Amino acid sequence: MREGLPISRRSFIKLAATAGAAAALPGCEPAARKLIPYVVPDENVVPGVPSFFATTCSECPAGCGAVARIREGRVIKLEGNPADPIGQGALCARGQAALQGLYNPDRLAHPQVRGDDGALRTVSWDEAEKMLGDRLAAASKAGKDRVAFFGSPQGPTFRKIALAFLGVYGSSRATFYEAINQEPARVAAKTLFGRRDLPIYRIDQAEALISFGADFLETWQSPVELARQYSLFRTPQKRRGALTIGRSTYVGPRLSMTASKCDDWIATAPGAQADVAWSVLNVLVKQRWISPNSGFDLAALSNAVANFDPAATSARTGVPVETITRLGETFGKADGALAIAGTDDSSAHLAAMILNAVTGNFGKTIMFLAGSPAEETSTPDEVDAAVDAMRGGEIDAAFIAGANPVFTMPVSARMAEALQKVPFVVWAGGVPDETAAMASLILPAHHPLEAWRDTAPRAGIRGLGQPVMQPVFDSKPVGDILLAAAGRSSSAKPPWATTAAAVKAEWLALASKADGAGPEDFWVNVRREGGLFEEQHLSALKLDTSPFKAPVPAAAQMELSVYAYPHIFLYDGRGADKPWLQELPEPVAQIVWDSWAEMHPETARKLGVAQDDVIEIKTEHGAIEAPVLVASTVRPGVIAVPLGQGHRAYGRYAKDVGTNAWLILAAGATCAGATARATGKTRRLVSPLGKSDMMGRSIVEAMSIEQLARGVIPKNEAEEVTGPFEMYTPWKYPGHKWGMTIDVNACTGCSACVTACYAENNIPWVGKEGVDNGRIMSWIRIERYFPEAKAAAQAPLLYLAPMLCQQCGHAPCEPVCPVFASYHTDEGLNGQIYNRCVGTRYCENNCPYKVRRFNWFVPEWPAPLNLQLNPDVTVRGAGVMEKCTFCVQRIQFGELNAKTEDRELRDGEIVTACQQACPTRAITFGDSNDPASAMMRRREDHELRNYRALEELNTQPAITYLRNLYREKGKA
Amino acid sequence: MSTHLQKAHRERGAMKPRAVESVVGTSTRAVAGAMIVLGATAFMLALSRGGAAIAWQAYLVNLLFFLGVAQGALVASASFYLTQAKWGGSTPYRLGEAFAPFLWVGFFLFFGLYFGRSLIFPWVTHPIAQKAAWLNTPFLFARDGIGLGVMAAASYAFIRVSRGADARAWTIATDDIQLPPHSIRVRAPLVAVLFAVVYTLIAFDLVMSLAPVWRSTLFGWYFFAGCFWSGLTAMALTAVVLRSRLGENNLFTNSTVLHDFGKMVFAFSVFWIYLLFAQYIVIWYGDLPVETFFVVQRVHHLPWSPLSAACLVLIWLIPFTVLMSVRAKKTPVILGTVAGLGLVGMWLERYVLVVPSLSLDAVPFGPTQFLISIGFLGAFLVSAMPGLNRVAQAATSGEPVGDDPE
Amino acid sequence: MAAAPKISAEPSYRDIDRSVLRVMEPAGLAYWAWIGFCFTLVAIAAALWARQIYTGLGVTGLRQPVMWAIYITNFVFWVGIAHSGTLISAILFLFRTKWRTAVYRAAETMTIFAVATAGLFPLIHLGRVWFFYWLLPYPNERSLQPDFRSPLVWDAFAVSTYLTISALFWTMGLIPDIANAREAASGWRKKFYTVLAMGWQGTDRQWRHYSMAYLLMAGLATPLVLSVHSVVSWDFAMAINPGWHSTIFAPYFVAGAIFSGVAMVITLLIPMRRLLGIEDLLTEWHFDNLAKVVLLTSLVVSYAYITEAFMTWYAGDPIEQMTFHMRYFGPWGWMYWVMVLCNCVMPLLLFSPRIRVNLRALWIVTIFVNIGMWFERFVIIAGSLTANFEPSQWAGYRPSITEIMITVGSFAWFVGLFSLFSRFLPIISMTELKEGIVWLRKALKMDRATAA
Amino acid sequence: MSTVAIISSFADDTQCANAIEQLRAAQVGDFNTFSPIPSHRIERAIGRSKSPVRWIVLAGGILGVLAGLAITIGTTYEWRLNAGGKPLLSWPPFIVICFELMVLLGGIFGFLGVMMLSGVPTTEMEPGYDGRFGEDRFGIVVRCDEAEAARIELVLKESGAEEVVREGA
Repeated sequence: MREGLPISRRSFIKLAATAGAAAALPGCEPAARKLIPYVVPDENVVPGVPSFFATTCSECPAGCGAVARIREGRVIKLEGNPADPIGQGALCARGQAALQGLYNPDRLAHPQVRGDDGALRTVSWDEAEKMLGDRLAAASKAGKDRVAFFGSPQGPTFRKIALAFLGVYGSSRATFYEAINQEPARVAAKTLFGRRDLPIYRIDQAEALISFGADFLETWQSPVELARQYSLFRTPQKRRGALTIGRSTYVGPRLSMTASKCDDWIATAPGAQADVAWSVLNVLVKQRWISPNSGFDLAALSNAVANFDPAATSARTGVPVETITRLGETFGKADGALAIAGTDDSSAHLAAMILNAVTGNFGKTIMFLAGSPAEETSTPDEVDAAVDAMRGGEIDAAFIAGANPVFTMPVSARMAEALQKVPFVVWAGGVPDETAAMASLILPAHHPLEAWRDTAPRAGIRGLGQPVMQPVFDSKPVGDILLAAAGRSSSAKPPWATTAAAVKAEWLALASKADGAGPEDFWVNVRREGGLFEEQHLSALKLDTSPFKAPVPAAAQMELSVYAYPHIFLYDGRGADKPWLQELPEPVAQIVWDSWAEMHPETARKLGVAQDDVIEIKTEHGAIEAPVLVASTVRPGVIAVPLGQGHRAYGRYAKDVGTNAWLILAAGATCAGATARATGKTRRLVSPLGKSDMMGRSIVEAMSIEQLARGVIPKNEAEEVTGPFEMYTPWKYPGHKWGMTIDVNACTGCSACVTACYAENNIPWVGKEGVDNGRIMSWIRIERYFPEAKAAAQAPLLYLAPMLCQQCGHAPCEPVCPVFASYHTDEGLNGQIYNRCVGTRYCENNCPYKVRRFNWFVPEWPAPLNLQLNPDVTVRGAGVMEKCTFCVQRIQFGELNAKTEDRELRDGEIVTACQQACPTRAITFGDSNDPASAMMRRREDHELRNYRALEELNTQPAITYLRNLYREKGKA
Repeated sequence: MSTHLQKAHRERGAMKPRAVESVVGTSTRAVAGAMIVLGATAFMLALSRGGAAIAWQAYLVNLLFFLGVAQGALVASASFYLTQAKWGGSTPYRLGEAFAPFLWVGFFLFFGLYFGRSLIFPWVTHPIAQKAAWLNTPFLFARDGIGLGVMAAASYAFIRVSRGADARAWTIATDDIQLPPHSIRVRAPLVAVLFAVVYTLIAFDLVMSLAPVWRSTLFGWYFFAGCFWSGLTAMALTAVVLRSRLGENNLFTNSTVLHDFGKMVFAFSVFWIYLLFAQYIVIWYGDLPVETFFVVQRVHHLPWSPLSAACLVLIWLIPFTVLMSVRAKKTPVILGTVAGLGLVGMWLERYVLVVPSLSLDAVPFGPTQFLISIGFLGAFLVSAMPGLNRVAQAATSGEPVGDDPE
Repeated sequence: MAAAPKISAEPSYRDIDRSVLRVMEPAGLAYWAWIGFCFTLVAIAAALWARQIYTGLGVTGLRQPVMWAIYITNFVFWVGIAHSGTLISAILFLFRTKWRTAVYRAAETMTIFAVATAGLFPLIHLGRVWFFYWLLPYPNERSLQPDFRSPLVWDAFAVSTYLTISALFWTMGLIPDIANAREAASGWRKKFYTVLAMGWQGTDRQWRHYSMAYLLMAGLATPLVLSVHSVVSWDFAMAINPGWHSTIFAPYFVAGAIFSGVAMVITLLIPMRRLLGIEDLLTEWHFDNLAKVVLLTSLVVSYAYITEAFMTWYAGDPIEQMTFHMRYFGPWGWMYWVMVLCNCVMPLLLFSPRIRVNLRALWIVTIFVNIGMWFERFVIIAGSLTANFEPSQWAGYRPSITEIMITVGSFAWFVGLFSLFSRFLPIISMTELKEGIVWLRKALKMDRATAA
Repeated sequence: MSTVAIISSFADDTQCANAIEQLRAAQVGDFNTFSPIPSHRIERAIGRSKSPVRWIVLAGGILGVLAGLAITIGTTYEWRLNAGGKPLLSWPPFIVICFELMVLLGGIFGFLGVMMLSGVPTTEMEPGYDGRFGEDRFGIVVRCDEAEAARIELVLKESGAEEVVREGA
């Protein structure tokens, strides 16, 4: 009964695929004409076949490598670069969303000049550059250092270009500004080791981990890399004979996503972490749990931490004494421990580093690298100096690129005022932001993906960013603008004409290091690899144990304080113009398209406010208004507000969404004492989430590591059916039977998979109202459940797991479809034929997992966002149902490749978008007919942890989950 | 109802029936008695000889079946009043009430189950935490005992007025649209409602609870619809038998009553299969193990599948195909045979409902179970005898009956 | 219309004809105003539907996870209404019930228009209505066919069959009456009826086939009526959703359908007999019996509610229990209890014979039943969807103006069509009334007796 | 010899039926009756066999079931698609379809059958048809040749005809 099928199935798929291309092409025609003149066919561009370019991600300082997927000249997806040692092939949600920055419809299309009336006037590039040249010339004539460059660090080469540019105009006022700059850590490093660069961490080498407020799975330093390490750290393994997982503790005011993946969350007031850290050190010193050759003078150490006797600390911070001593014990006794800090005071960082040092973990779980240090951002003092100079009227012309200081700088810095003092402000960038609004000349700059650039995230790693496509708009690389401007000047010209030339020159200079290969081979090679990744060597540390400033205990905590943290997706605010990120629910709060003031029910009661009440939060620096989110995910007495929202410009998707928490912070601070009052207004916080209580259903399951060690499978007390119960004779899947294994323990909830799915499968966003109306379209979502109150003692802090179509063998959605739009392929896929769907929506009614999505309206991608659409995937119209397809287009691609190359399909050859993106490799896709496949082996290796969602319904899902692991409380 | 009318009816109703000798000869009585003895001894032997489980299964199956027949027939009589049926004068009513005495017999036999409870109800030996509140011995016997008791009492209260002169007068006033006497108007609906409630309870407690994991909301309804049909079928069969025994001139020969019974056997057999299908398709489609196993084990799984098929044939296929034609309905032999087979089928159906829950892989049907069934049949016949005489009387009293336009 | 002349307590064939045919005389302004009003509402609804087709179903209040709500509720409600017709005309015909003759034509007409209304909603609720025909098997070059395993396909078959059969049955009953009207009428109406009567003359030859066919049609319609609402109920029972997946649904929905249907018949007939001056043909006796049917089916429905509640408790499946908890005590709990009041409590009044024949009281009770049954469907359909397997996807539902106005439109459409019919075709079957004239006379006697 | 039509009307079907019996007793075969209602008495009096329309309905029903089996099974095998793991031949659903089609075709056949057999639609009326026969009168129209007429009229009158008219044909 199989003969007929393959043909029919294939024709179905083809139908879908071709229709997909057809639907996508009209959208991209104008661009296509511009990008690829098919009149003269380009032999490098084979229609229908993607090409891949290695490049680097520039969405945050972590500097992961990326690979751009190009179709017909358009980059349609960003993925991690496997060759890159940092990301190792994974890319976070923010990185992937860079595409929406590239294709953002609100990007500046032409140079514009602001008239005296403040209105912008479009001008040609020539006019603009002439104007720029003239004003700069004038400025430089006026004297030395009258020209300033103020921008984000955009790589070593760019740095040189910027400096050269300034040089030409007789200035040295270059400021490389990052809003989130890890300054406290650098200060700590400086104090202890006399160096300002950041250490490298190896969580996977540790047995115990304490994070003093460092959200290392979200935004802290290098999330993708650290998440990968953390998942290894949490993988059950034999340690000293016992099966166990790394013990992690989070000390901080909010149960962040990172905290939720730890064993314990010690809720302290913001700023109290240092106190606890020192106290832990105190315990270590007292107990002599310190390595003999740590190089520390015990006496000095113990009197330094004298004020931090656990009892005292406990009194100050409210953290129980035994908690602190236990922390000390686990940390001291651990074979490999790591303490990290993410607070805004260097004290905690210092304490953490000493903790690592005294336990002899330097070189093991934490290390400094030899060789050229990472490029540095300007120190806060340098930044202040620059701003003061502007305010002081010492600057005639300021060139701002890549940074949005007006938005991210605290009110106290008075940046806006400073810019007003500058007669001529040039802004170059993509989507005009708050800073651009203050500039008199704004220039459309290339998106990083359109320009040549390089990165140096750490010693031994140079990322090479090559343009992956033709410019979408009439823009230029910032570097080129600077060089052109420099070129106009009469005085000494910079050595390169363009950024491209500069980058190539710089890199060929590196070639000498690269043994053997000649320069051109080297050039080809680094472009293919996406950079130069050399062996990383530890640098010898000269520990400065000279009695350091004995820390003073933090003042008694304030009545009410506000804690502002970088939003996992919006970061410092640069993500806010990307609908994908706006519509991605923050993993813990599950809110979209808004900011919120998260507070404990107790706090809410004290303040007399309820969910969705808009409150005004006032600090000494400023005041903001935000709706209340009542949740026990923050410490009582603390209001947590995410950064990144509240733009007053920056395009249609960012403008007037939420509130800007930077406004209530001091420079470099993340918290402040605050007062809050109800404003009487209310604003619905919008979330796609219904109930947060799993009601004991087997959706996201967890078991304790102790149970795993004992080999006990958690039993659900439902009555068992005895005797045969199978109604139908099972179907046969002669060829492949696709399946998936998802390790819930490895899943951090970072939602990279969700964004990957949006990008791969042309999933439209629906906006705040849409989400509120229950029309969110995500095919894969992160389920968030709170443990039931009674079970909380013996459960993970939070249940987080991806939920997507389970591709059921007995899919309830299939037989109810009247027109076979939903049916089962003979490769075990739960097929959904959009063209055939009439929209009865019965399938979704009958889907126990509720993973199907209906197109309530005609989806829209404002040009040029439509250029990002994946031609391999149908764009669905109004009135049809859609859902996860296991990336059937990728499966087809893989199978066709294998066929054309006349070979068997290799395991792991087909990688779904979600799997590809996952930093912790929680998702494995493969053939369940092949017991040797990685996917099946993973199930076998963790047999005790296998479970299927809602298994009692006999839907026979193709997805097997591996239970989350937690550590039973009250166990050492 | 105007008084003079009533008087007229009473006179007509009071017509002396032609004296007939009791329809059940002494021989029949003897045989029936012997059957009881046989059954009882077989049961006792089984209990003493370690065949207890098998004996109790047979006990339960027969109890359910015969109780169902007796009660179903009585409810048929009540529902004739509710639909103001006058196609057979008072005879169909007497026929329906004929088996009533077994209601009390069954009521007492029910408590016999108490001694076999551990062999019948799995939850007695392995209590189920969540269901303990409902599935526990005292409560079950209390509620079902009371239910059956009330049911029997109500039935008798109904019979008393139904046999009264007023009711009879009404049944034979064929050209009138007046409602039945008030006493009937109160009791007939009561009996019908009680039937639905009590027999749902019986279905859940004495059949469903044998497979405690399983549930089906329609099951109660399905069960008592089966009882009702078996009651009608038994009435039809009796009518056919009496027809031949009552000599030349009786209601069954010179009216269309048999035809009407034929129609009802046909119609309610279709209704029964409808209720069966309504459950099957939902469970088949839903594919939830907690529901499917019960069906799979009986319908898709040897040794039970052929028996289930047999039920289908006997209860639905044969009546449906055969009784479709008017001639068949009117031919006593055919109607009788179909009805007889139908009753066998309904017995088998009860057997298939009950036993697989207790012995999944074997059909424990042997002489013991056969003899016990015989015993029950005997008891049933004995308790039906007085009623049958009344039927004979009514059938031979030459009442006027409504005409039957096809 | 002239005031109805009281017909004698011993009505003759002629009396019957007179009082029925008089209804079909030309109507006044008020009548046409009413018709106009109804079809204006229909027009509004149609416009909103057009808009919905153009922009997409987003204009409704539907959302995750409530994919079906008011539209499907209306569909089930109207199909339910339709069931009384066939019940009265077919099932009671087989039972040879005497009181059906006067009411069955009205009931059957209601069936036709109710099905016609119901049939619209599956179309209205479709995401891509322009492909509705994909639900039916038709030859096409890729021989793509519907999946006969889908309850929605059964629906397509059942409802269209139902519409066809009841239309034929209805037409058959009408022919002799129209032939009769043909004789009485004049002017264009005469032509009109002459065409419709198709030359019927009532020869013995015609009657012979007619009565046989009528019987057989009744025989077919009876199981059909069971099957149709069973199939409708299976739209839900086939799903595994708690609150939907229940074996009792088929008979329970059928009973509910007849319940609401007969209630609707009463709701329409009571004012109608007044407005059309046919009190003498629709006597207390008729309403008494109709009321009994309502009472009976009400009890059946209550039985189903109780069984479901019990079984949920007995089965001890926490998921199902939670769904029912939400149904009873959740945000929409009040709807459930309103439903219980209307469907289970109010009809108990009908145990009293006095209420059964007190048309005012009876009318009120049936109104409540209509409301209650609408709520029942809504609670089952939308309510069960709000609290499903995936707590993270739970959500409420708020109907949009589009849905509300289309619902209102459907009522206007139904009532409008019925009003049109009532003045152009015999609303009571003269032929059958004549056949059963004996019973009508007895009924009238009783009426007069109670009146005096 | 010219034939004539004798039109007689009766107050109720009992008389009408009785008259028919008389006619048949008098060897009169060629007559036709009109009545406002279907009357079993008259039917019995005329004593024709049962209407063949039942066979037509039966045929329709059987055809319906066959059609049902054909489309369900046929289309299933055209595309052997797996939906929810349900078997290709999913009988329970197929039964539903078959049932509906049985009723549908049975009904349609029945309707068409009765139309065909009773000769509607038609434009010309049987001789002697009269509106009153639709209302409250039962009529018998006998076609015979003049010679017979008198005798037959007598028969009709005796069996209680309200009026008897003779029409030349």
